[in-house]
Amino acid sequence: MPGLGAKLQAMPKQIIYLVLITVTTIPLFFDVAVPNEPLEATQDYYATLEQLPEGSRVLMASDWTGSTRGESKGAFRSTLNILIRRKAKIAFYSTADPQAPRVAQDAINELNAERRRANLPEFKRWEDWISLGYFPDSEAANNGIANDLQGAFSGRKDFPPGAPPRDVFQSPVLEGITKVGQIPLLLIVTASKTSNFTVERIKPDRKTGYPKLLFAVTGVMVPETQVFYQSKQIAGYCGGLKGVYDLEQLMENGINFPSKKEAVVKSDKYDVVPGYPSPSNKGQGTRYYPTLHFALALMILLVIVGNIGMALSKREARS
Amino acid sequence: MNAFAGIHAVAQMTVGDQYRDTGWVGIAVTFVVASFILINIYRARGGRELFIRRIAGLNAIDEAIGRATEMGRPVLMVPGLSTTINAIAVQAVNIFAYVSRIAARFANPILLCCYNAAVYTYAQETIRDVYQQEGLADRYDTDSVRFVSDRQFAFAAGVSGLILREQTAATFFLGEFYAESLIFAETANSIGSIQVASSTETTQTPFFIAACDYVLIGDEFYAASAYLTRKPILVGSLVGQDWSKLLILLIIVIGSLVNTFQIQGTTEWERKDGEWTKIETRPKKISDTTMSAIFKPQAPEVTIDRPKKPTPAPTPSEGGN
Amino acid sequence: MLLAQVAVERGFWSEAPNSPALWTKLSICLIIGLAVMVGLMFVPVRARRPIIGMCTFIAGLYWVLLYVWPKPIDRQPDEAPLNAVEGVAIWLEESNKFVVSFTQILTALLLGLGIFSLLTIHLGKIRRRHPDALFSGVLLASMLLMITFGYWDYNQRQGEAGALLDNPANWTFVQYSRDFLFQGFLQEMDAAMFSIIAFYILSAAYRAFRLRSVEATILLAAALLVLVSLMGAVSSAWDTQVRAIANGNPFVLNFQLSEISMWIRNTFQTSSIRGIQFGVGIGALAMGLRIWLGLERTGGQD
Amino acid sequence: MNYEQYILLRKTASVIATLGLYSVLYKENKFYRLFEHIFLGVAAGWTVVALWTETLKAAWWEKMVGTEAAAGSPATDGFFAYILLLPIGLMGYFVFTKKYNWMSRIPIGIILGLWSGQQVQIWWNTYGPQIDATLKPVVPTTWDSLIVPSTAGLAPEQLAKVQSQIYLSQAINNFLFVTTVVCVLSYFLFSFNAQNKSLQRANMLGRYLLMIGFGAIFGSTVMTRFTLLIDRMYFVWIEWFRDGILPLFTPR
Repeated sequence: MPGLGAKLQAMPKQIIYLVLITVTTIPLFFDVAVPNEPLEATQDYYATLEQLPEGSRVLMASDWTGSTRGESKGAFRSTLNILIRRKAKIAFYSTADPQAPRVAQDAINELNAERRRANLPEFKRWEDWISLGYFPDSEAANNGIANDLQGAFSGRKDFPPGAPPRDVFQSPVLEGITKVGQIPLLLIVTASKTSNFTVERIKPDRKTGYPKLLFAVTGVMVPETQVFYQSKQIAGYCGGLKGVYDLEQLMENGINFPSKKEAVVKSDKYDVVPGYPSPSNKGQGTRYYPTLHFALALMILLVIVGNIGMALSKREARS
Repeated sequence: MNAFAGIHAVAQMTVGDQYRDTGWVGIAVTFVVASFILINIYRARGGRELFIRRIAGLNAIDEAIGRATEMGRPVLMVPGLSTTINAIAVQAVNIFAYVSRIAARFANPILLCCYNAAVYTYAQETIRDVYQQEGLADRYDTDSVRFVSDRQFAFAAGVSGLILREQTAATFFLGEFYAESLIFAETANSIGSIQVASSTETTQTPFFIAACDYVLIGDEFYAASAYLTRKPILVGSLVGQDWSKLLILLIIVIGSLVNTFQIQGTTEWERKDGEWTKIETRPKKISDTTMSAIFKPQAPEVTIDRPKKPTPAPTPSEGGN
Repeated sequence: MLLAQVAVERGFWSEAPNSPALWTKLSICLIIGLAVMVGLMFVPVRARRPIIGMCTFIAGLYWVLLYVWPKPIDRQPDEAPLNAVEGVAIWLEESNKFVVSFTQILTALLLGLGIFSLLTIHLGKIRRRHPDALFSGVLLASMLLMITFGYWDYNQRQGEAGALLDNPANWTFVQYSRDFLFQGFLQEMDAAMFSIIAFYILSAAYRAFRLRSVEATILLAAALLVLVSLMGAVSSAWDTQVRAIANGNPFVLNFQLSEISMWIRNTFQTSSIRGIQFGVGIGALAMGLRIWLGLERTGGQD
Repeated sequence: MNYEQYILLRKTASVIATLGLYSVLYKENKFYRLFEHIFLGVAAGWTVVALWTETLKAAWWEKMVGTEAAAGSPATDGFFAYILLLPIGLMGYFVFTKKYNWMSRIPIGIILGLWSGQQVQIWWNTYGPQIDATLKPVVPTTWDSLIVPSTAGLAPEQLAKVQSQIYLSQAINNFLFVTTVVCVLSYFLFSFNAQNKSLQRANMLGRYLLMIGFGAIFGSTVMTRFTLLIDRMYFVWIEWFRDGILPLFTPR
């Protein structure tokens, strides 16, 4: 008959798993507002997007697939919503995974379906966005984009509405673009190291300058990305679920908006960055973040229990 | 004041862009490191005994195989998830060659699961060699080295399925591992099989540490083959690597001291495009130090006129534009 | 004119698409290649290692040269080289766009071996009436389906109406099947398998995170701190408290949970990762050198 | 069957597949085995598709034979020499032959050669900047304040002044940073007979500092892992069950 200590140290896995499932399920059915303070990195991310001149052309690497949709899709969707509001023209490409372009397009279609339902203008292929497809070997691809954007994207085609595919450089999105320096913003939504390759490769060019970099990364990548953010190599980043939640809150509340006094999110760094209150701001972040607390709490609890168990069985052994 | 005038002379030439200013330093260091490695390989070949410290994780390998033999259950090996064959995969397969050699002697079944066809080809070839050298070619089953999938999580599902069905007694995860590392480790743990693991992805090491019996951290992985086989070439190279690490160590220690003292006080000089220009006095920044001058080459802009290429005649296929 | 910029100048190595010249040169190359391959079948045993070594060395030499060979200064794309040195440098740079794809292509061409391995194993099981033969059958069937509808759908999207297929209204059973297999199974199972890690991470933490040794304790403490700081509710509560106590005193402000966890990350996490990476990098470089120069007696050969 | 119904059907399949894979958490069983094999099959199938559509077609075939001028897109020339990669690749397939299996080492050798050469090329570009970033000053440049004063509402030039200074607290952090790198690095010295106490201590310290780093990594990774599980649960319970299945049984 094992003592309590031993029991506490050897709870059957299946039970633990069941508890985890319940803990991550039940809170989903209630929407709880969690007090939260957007990280500075996320504020910079949002502000940079908001301060983007209307109608600018944007390069966006969509390097995520279904496996990390829990974090990446939320960031992708929110970022896209902001960019569409800024009337940005976006060229999507992927250097991480052959599936990524497909996944990104499906996500865009989903977004358009939502917009149709809300009878908002659609985010039109060829007019507003093009898909450059997948580029094997991230390092090489980023090298190409940095040194010779036209060469890197040459021969890529996309579809004008109802017409056969045409060269992407004839689309309103890339027309007349020859150097990466002509593009004000390069965004990466990634679940892998492609962001690191980009930072290493896209170097400032004395003549044309170079685009601001914004990363939306998974929680795993936060440590590495933080390094680039500190050294000011990137303008801001949206890290993990916390980042997504921050972003959604910023879309709702803005920064120092409507004024420094009444603002929900205050910052010395910015004057006033508007927010656009709307139910459509509530995305994966708002849905998942409360639940995350319970899961983390469960883990901490289990670790404590295990250690108590160890302590107890030590004592039992002594007596 | 302008300590780099001498080097700027290079800029008078039309070639050598990457050497300009202090650009040559990087190439120089690379060659120093390379020569450290080669010199020591040469020394070791000369029959000189070189010392390697004990690495716990590597002593575990023999123990693990021994255990598997006692239980008569297979040894499972995964050479990581490299997207094509590279030194990491080669290194892993080389260690596995050592493992399979022992396994072959004890007629112990092995399973080597590959994520990539090129790695699969290499492993297939290598392991067959091992069995042939041991004169046990008849014992070798080509299906024991297999390609599972090259989609990360399909691979994870397949391998953990194998672990559970084959009830492997010893499992080796060496190479590039990402998120799936924990799936393997926990599955293997759940059937009480000994695990020796190592990921060149630092971010995965903590999970192996949490779940595995023995973990090789960082470049203990690269030390492995030298440690196991004691081949002069490998041992020599390992010593060379140590020299190189010492070099980096010195650069860091000396460099940060130099920076510490150079950053005190104020300056009225600033480097712009590789030229020292006078500015109004300001407190020194880290970018004013010798070290940053060495590490951040910034060659001045020069224009060199070359004859233009003959422009290609428009071809019909281009519609003459 | 944009199109002119895209156009490549034609040398010995390139020909207009579908031109007889192209096909002739192409087939000649193929024949030569195959001839060499057949020729290699008859080389004596002792010549084999040198041949392999030579291939490896030349392949590596390209990148090393690209690195060390003096690059021309301030050269515009339309300028011709001044001297031989520049000529080589430019040749190296211009061949780069071909060489970068070699690894990719060769790896892809080898994939057949992987598929072959799958087929032999599972067909074998079926032939041997292995208890899992049924599952092997399932595997092969789903593979076949995915290939069929994958390519079918791909081809239809290449055509005139490709873009129309973005709208499900225009879908036929081809798109539905592709979508069902790709989205319904592949993508979702990817996500499912990835999310299983959460369970394992929990049980691993529960089993392993004991205050046994100094090391374990340190690891646990750091992990818990970061974990707690991720719980927005907790950390923001804590931080507001700290700010209340601090009322502006910058020293006290450092004790905000977010500050502490950032401090741990920036001071210890970044630095220890870096320390490891230096070692790993040199390890890779050394390994690379040994392979490149044929010093690495790979695998079984002793 | 309209699109919405199809989506529900698809989601149902996905949910069953998810449960199938999860069932391994209880124990290995036929249900898991079934979906494991479906997964492997579909994945392999997709690989074969992507092999052509994503890699060989664009990176090899179209470069080799060129592309005709299509509506508005210029023709590109064909670089026929690409075909030489085919025989090289074919050599890999000799691996199963008893006599010629050595030839499979040629394509492998070439890939490895390319990789090795690149190591030499990128080594400094990767680690040089990291070394540079490690050379942190470890003595403060000012003693006005021991820690970084709050920058709230400072004029730009004052802000710049504050940021250009190194305060005691920063100096200490820098010192810790450098020490960590040095100790960790010295921990990975294999060929030195660590008789002298100081080196042993450095190693020990290195190992402890490593553990702090690993702990932090563990913490920040956990968020992602749990989020992905939550996403799954949301998919099963909300997207499929609450919004998909329940409405079928609730009278409109």
